Amino acid sequence: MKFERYGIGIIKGMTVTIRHLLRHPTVNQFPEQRLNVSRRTRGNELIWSREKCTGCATCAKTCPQGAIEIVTATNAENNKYEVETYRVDTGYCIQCGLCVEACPYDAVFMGYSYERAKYRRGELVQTNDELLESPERPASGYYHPDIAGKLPVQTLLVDKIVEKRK
Amino acid sequence: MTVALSGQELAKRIEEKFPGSIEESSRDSLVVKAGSLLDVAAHLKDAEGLKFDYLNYVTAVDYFSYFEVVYQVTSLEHNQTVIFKTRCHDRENPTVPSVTGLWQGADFQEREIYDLMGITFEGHPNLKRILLWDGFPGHPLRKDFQP
Amino acid sequence: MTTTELMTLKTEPFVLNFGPLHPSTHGVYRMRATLDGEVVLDIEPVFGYLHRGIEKLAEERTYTGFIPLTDRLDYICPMSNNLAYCLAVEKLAGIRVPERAEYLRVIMAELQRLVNHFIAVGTFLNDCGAFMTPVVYMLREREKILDMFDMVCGQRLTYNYMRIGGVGQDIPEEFLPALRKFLGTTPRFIEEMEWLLKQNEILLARTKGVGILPRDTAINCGISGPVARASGVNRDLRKADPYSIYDRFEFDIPTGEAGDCYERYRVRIEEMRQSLRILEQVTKQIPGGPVRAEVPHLIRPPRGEAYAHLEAPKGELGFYIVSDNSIAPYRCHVRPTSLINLTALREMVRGWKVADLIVIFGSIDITMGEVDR
Amino acid sequence: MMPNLPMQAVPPDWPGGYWWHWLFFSILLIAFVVIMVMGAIWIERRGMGRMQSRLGPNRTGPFGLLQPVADAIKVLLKENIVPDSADKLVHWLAPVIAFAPVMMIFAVVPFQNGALLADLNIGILYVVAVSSVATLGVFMAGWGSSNKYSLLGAMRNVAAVVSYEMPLVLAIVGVVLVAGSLSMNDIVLAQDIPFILLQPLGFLLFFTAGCAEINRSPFDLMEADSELVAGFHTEYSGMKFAMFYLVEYAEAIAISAIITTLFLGGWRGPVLPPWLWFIVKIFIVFFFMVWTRTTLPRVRIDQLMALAWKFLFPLALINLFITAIQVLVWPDALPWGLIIVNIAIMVILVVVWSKFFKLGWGRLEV
Repeated sequence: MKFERYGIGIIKGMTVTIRHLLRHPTVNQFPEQRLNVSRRTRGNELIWSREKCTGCATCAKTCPQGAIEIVTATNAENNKYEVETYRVDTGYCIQCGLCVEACPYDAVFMGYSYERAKYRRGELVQTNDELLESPERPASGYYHPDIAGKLPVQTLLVDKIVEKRK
Repeated sequence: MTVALSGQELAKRIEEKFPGSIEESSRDSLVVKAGSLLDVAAHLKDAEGLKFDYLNYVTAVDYFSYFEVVYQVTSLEHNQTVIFKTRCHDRENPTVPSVTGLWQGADFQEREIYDLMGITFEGHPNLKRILLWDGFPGHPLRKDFQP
Repeated sequence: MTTTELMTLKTEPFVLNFGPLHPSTHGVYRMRATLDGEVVLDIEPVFGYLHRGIEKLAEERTYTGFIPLTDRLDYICPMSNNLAYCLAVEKLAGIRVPERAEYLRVIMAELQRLVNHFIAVGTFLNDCGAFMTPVVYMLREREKILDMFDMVCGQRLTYNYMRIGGVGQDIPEEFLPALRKFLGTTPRFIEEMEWLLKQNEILLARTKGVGILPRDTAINCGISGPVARASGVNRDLRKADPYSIYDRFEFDIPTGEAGDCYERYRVRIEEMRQSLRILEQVTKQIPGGPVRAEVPHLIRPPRGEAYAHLEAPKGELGFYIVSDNSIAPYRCHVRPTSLINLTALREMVRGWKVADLIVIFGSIDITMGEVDR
Repeated sequence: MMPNLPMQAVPPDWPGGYWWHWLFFSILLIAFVVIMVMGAIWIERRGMGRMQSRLGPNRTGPFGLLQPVADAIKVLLKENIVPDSADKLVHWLAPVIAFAPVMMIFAVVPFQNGALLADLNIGILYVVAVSSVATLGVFMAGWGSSNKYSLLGAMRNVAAVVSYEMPLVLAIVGVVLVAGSLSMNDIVLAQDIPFILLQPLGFLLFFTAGCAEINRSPFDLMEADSELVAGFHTEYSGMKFAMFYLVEYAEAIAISAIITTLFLGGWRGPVLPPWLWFIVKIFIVFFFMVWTRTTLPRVRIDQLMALAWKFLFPLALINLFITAIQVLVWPDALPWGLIIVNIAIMVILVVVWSKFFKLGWGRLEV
C-alpha cells in the first residue's frame, strides 16, 4: 500500500457512493409493482391447443428432456386420429422452447404467466385439459409473432433509468 | 486467420526426423504412434518453424476397437495449428504417455480423460480422478459404460 | 522477510478447506490450502461438485437438442456457449449462415461479453472486500442487457437462442432502439466505475503486483482470454482466427504487461469499451434478410470431426464434435476455458496470503458450471 | 433526562444515594445501547442500500424501522448449535466476555453535562483499558469454536488490536494534553472549539485506528466475509450470534461516542437539547463509517499491521510532540491561529509520509 495520490483515489470513490445515495434506487418492489415480462417469455408451463394438435409427436421427439408424452388412438366412429393423452412433466421441462419451435401446426405455446409454483410434486405432471389455455395461463409470443403483438410491451430498465434522469 | 497445417505434409517432415513414428495422416490430422508420441510432441513444440507452444485441448474418443487421444496445438508465433492423435488398442489397460511435461495445460485435461475415459497417462505427476469420486465404478464416457 | 527468517519462528503448516461452500469460491469450487499462518504454501484444487456429465448427455441428444444444455455450461454467458457449439456443428456439416444472423450473433456475443465482464469485475472487487457496492452496480448494468436478451429469446439466463444455421428468431422491432439507448448510457457508467475504484489506494495495494502470471507460464498452461492478455499474450481469437464476421469490425485488443490482478481488472474494463465499440458498428451496419439457413430439424452431419473455437468472455471456448452420420453427436468435447485457466492457480498463489488467494482466484474469473460440466 | 444533575456526578442529593444512581444509569445505558444499536443497524442497512442503488429493508414497520427488532426475534428463536469438537465452556463464555466490556465503556460517556454513570477522573484511560478486554472474548470465540476460519479471524483481531492500541492511545493523549484532564466530562467542557479543529491529525489517526480496533471496513479483517466466511463467529448461532452482532454494533456506537466526546464537542451544541446533540453526532460519525464501508475494499493483514506501525504510530508520536510543544509554549495562543497551523501540519505530514511510506511484504518464497 502506497499513498501515491494521498488518498485522492479513496475520496473519488466516496463521491460516487454518496452520489448514489441521492439518486433514485433502481429496484422495484415486487408484489406491488410488477413489470411486464418479455412478449416472448418462456414461462414455466406449456400450453397446448387441443383443436390444432394432430398428435404427430414432433414435439415429443424434439424435447431434449423427454418431458412430453403423447398417446394417440384412432377414433373409428368419426374416422379420425385423435390425441388421447398429452402429458407434460413440468418437473423435467427446462423451458428450452424447442417443442414450440418444432410444432408444425402451432399447437404448442410457451406460458406467459409466472408464479406458477406447485405445492405437490404430482401437480407438476399436467395432462390434457390442465394444459389448455386459460385466463390464468395465457400463451406467450415465443415463435408466435401474432400473439406477441397483442401482449403488453416489455418494461425495460434502460427506459426506466433514462426517464428518471430526465 | 489461424492456418491449419496439413497433416500429410507435417507427417512427411516428422517421418524424416523420426522414422516410423507416424501411423496415419490425413488432410487435417496425423496419428502418431503412442511409443514416439513424446518425441514428436517435443519436436512440434520446439522445432524451428513449428513452435507449437500453446496446447488448445486434449481429449479422447472411444471408437470401440481403440481409443483415440486428440491433441490440438497452436503456434502463437506463426499463428498455425495442427491436430495430432494417438491411438491405444488395449481396452483393458490403455496407456498413453503424458504431455504435461511439455504443456502444463494438459494437467487437468489428462486427469479428466483418465477419470471419464479410463486412459492412464504415464508420467503424469498427479493422476487421480478429477470430476468423479474415488471408487466410482467404471468410466462414464466409454461407449460400453453401463450406469 | 526471507523464508529462513520466517521458518525460525517454528510455525507449523495446517490444511484449510476452502469451499465447496465458501462465499467467494464462485460456485462449488473447493481447494485444500496448506497454510503457514496466513501464508499459502500450497493448494490442491478439488473439482466435481457440479459435474452433470454434459459430454455424455450430448451423445444422447440430437444436435439441436443439445443447444439448451450448452446454456448450462458457463451459465454466466450462455450465448457464447450456444454460438461455439453452433459454429462447431456448422463447420462439421458445412452450413452457411445468413448475413443478418451473423450480425445478430455478433450483437449477442458482445452483449454477453459485457455481461460476463460486469459480473467478473464486480465479483472480483467484492472479493477484494469492497462490500457489495461494485457488484450491485454491475448487476444493475447487467440487468439492462438481460432485459434485452429476455426480449429477444424469452429467458434471462438460459437463452437457447443460437440455432444451427442462424439464430432462433429475428429480433423484435423494439430491440435496436433499446440497444442504442443502452450504448448511450453505458460508457458513462463505465466512467463512474472507474471513479469508484480505479485509483483507490487500497485496491491498488491489494491487486498491484499480486498473483503475477508470467507470459511463458500463461502460454504453457494454455491460459486464454483476459487472464492471458493481461500477461502480455496478444491473442484474441476474434483477431487471430476470425470467426463469424469479426473481421469486418474495428476494435483493439487490450493487453497488459504485468500479469497481475490489477492488470486483469484493467483488461476487462478495456474489453468492455471495445465491445461497446463493436456494438456501435454493428448497429450501424446490420442488414435485413433471413436469420436462419434452411436446415432440417434433425440434421445428420457427414462422418468426421470438427473443432470450432471462439473468444468467449473467459477465453478460448471450443467444441470438438465427432459425427458418425447419425442424429446425435458421437462424441462432443467441450474445451473448458475455466478449467484450463485454473491450471496456473497453484503457481500464482503460492507464497501469498490467504486474502490474496481469494483475490487471485477472483481475478481468474471462472464459472463452476464450465469447470465441472 | 436529568437537567439539574451536579457537575461531578457524585450525587449526595440523589434520593437513595449511589445505589439508585447506579441502578438508574445501568438500566438507562443498557436501553440506550440496545436502541442505538437498532438505530445503527437501520442506518447501516438503509444507508448502504441507498448507496448501492437499492432500497434496503422497508417492509417491517414504517420505513423498515422495526427490521432490527424482527431480525433480533428471528435470531433469538434460532437453534443454538455448538460444534461437537468445540470447547464448550469457552465457546459459551466468549459472547459474554465480548459483550460486557462494550457496555462498560458507556459508563463514562457523558450524555450531557454531568449525566453519566461514573465521572471517573481517569475516564478516558478506563475506556482504553476496558475496550481491549472485548478482544479476549473474540479470541475465546475463535479458539473455542475449533474452526480454522474462526481461529484465523481471532488471531487477526488480536494482532490488529494490539497494534492499533498504540496510535489510538497516543491520539487520545494529544486530546488530553489540550483539555488538561482525563475525565470525559471535563474534556467535553474544555471544548469551546471542537478538538477536531485543534487536533485534526489526532482525529484522523483516532478515526482510522478506531475503525481498525472495532473491525469496521476497510479493516474488517477478522470477519472478512469473502475470505474467512464469517471470521470468529462462524460457528455461532442463535442467541450467542445475536450477542456478537450486538457487540459489533455496540462497539461501533462506542467508538462513535468516544469520537464525539473527544473531538466533536460531545453534547455541546446550539438549539437542540444536549443529549440529542450527542446522539445526532454519534450517528453522523457512524454514518461516516457506513460510508467508508460501502466504498472501500479491505486491506490485507500485513498491510494492516504496517499501516499501524509505519504510518499511524510515527504520526501519532509527532502529533503528540507538536501538541505538547503547543500546550507548553503557547498555552494562551489564539485558537484560530493554532487551527490553521495544525491543519497545515497535518496536510504536510500526511503528504510527506505518503511519499515515503510503503507497506506490505508481497510474496514470500515458499
